[in-house]
Amino acid sequence: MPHVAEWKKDEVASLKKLIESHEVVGMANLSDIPAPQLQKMRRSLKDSATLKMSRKTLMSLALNSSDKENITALEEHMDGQPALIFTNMNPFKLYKILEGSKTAAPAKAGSIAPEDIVVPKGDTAFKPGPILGELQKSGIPAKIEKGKIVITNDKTIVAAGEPIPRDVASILTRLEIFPLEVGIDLRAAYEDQTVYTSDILTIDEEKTLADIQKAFTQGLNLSVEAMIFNKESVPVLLQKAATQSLNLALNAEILNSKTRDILLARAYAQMLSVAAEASAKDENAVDDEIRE
Amino acid sequence: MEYIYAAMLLHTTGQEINEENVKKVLEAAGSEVDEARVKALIAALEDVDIEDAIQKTAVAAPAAAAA
Amino acid sequence: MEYIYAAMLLHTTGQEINEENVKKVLEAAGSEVDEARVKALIAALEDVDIEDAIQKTAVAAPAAAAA
Amino acid sequence: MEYIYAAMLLHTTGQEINEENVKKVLEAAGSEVDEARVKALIAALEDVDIEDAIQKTAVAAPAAAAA
Amino acid sequence: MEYIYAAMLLHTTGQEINEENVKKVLEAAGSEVDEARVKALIAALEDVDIEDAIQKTAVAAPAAAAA
Amino acid sequence: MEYIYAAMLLHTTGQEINEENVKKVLEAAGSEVDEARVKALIAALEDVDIEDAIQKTAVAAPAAAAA
Amino acid sequence: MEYIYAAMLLHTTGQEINEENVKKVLEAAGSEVDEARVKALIAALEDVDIEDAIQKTAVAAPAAAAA
Repeated sequence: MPHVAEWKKDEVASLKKLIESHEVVGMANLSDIPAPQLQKMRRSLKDSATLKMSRKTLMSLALNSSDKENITALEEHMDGQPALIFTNMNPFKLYKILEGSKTAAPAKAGSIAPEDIVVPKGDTAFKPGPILGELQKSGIPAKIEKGKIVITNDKTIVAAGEPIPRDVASILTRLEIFPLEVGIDLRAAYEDQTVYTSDILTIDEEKTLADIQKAFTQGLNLSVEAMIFNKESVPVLLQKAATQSLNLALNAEILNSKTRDILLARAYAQMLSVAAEASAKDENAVDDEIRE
Repeated sequence: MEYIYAAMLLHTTGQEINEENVKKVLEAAGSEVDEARVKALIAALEDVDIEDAIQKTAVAAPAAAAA
Repeated sequence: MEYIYAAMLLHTTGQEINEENVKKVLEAAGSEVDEARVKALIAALEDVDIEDAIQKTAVAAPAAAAA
Repeated sequence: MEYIYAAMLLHTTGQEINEENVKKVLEAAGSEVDEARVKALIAALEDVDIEDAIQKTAVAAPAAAAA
Repeated sequence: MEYIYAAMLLHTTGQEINEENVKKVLEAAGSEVDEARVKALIAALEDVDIEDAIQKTAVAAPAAAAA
Repeated sequence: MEYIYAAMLLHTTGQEINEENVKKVLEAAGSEVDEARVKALIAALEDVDIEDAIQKTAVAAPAAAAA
Repeated sequence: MEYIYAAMLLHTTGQEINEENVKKVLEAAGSEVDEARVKALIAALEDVDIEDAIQKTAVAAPAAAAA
């Protein structure tokens, strides 16, 4: 590298050192993150990850100089304002942490909607005025009601994946709807010869939770069905046995301490029922005690 | 209520619910029998499906009731 | 249910629920009496306040009957 | 409920529910056996389809109680 | 279910639910006893309160009936 | 439940649920393996359609029966 | 589900649910292990209280049955 400035050589060397000394190297996009927020995120990551912004060429040089097999594949994921992240934690966990630290941000003209942007029905803070026309022009169903501008129906104003038009962006901000997310956007992460892209790194925690419950239920079902005794299946089997026993005792009218009251009450209830029907025909058919 | 129980008893044992039988049961239970009431009951029960009335009742277990 | 009806009948007429009385009632109702079941009935009812048992348990009855 | 449990046990193992077997099971479980109750149990079960009686819910819903 | 009934029987008669007793009851009921299953049952019952499990039934069963 | 989970794991990976495999899985999971329980597990699962059994709701069973 | 089963197995035996252990169990079950899925599982489980999730299931089930 004959004409490369010294500081650039130093930066490549320092990046290379970070690459070699961490198990996981991530490629992130820092576009649109306001400086104070970035400071805050950097600080919160301090113990678990190191974030380095640099020029694309220098990052490429560092990746290419690394001995780590296949790590240059990260170059394909340099988007926007790229940065490298170095950590020893599980890349999935890194992704989860970064996603979790994202915050809502106002719409920007031309930004792609990450999901459907919906203007919910209900009151607005606006008094009647020209804004009504602006809302209507953007396709938001609005009218004046009791001296206020009210949105009459939920309206999907920008579909997921579509760019946000300029006038819509301004309306959304005035409605205090912040549809964008800003934060460190991990595009890909390298670990042990493999580059995981963000779609793979996405964890569905709810599904995991549901799967755990499913596994437990299946295990319990199988245990009960196959009569395999463990501390989960035995209570269910005991309940089953107790229910069946109680059913048998009651249906066979066998009196014991458990069935006695129920059977007596049943006789009484049956008597009342017959009495009610008899007295409906002729009230003299039953005595005063029942008529009360 | 004893009149009704007597009728239900006869129903369960499969005996006819008539004056004679109801009186016999009531007397066995030490009851003084009111002939008019027996007559009224038997007439009224003629149009009642006892089995049906019995089936309609439901009793909750004490534990369940307490729940 | 005839054994239980017999007991309830005796309870209603204020007679003692003992072997002799239960048998008398059941026989009057034309039932073939099983001595063992009578004994079991008496034994099961020995310490029971019938009025109490009915009250405690019968919450569902009128509702169900009305349903 | 031990008499019932004994009956259920015999039913499950496919043994006949008779006096001898019920007593044998109860004694093995360390229970003092009351002959009359065993006899009453057998008599009560005589006319009952156990498989059926086990499945038929005999107690009513608390919902009814609440109604 | 015979293993479960054996345990419930012992629980009701107040006997200890151990290998020996469970086997004794099962054998009295004419069952061929699988030692491993007895062991598994006893191990499982160490963490289970039988009374509690049975009590829950009284509540759950009628509710089930309402379904 | 570790024996069950081991069996379900083998079922899912398409391996045979036999003594050797169950033991291998349990040992890999750091479990002290009780040979008798493994044998009991395999015997119990022999006649069971696992796919079917894991779907059958065990707890709701009484409800289904009552319905 | 094999990754979940492996995790549940480790949870039950009280072993740590980490990459090494999950892989060991899956391999013992004859499964070809996908490292990425193991890593994803571990990351997903980090914030999940398995015991809690199970308890909620156990409670939900009878409640559902009762519904």
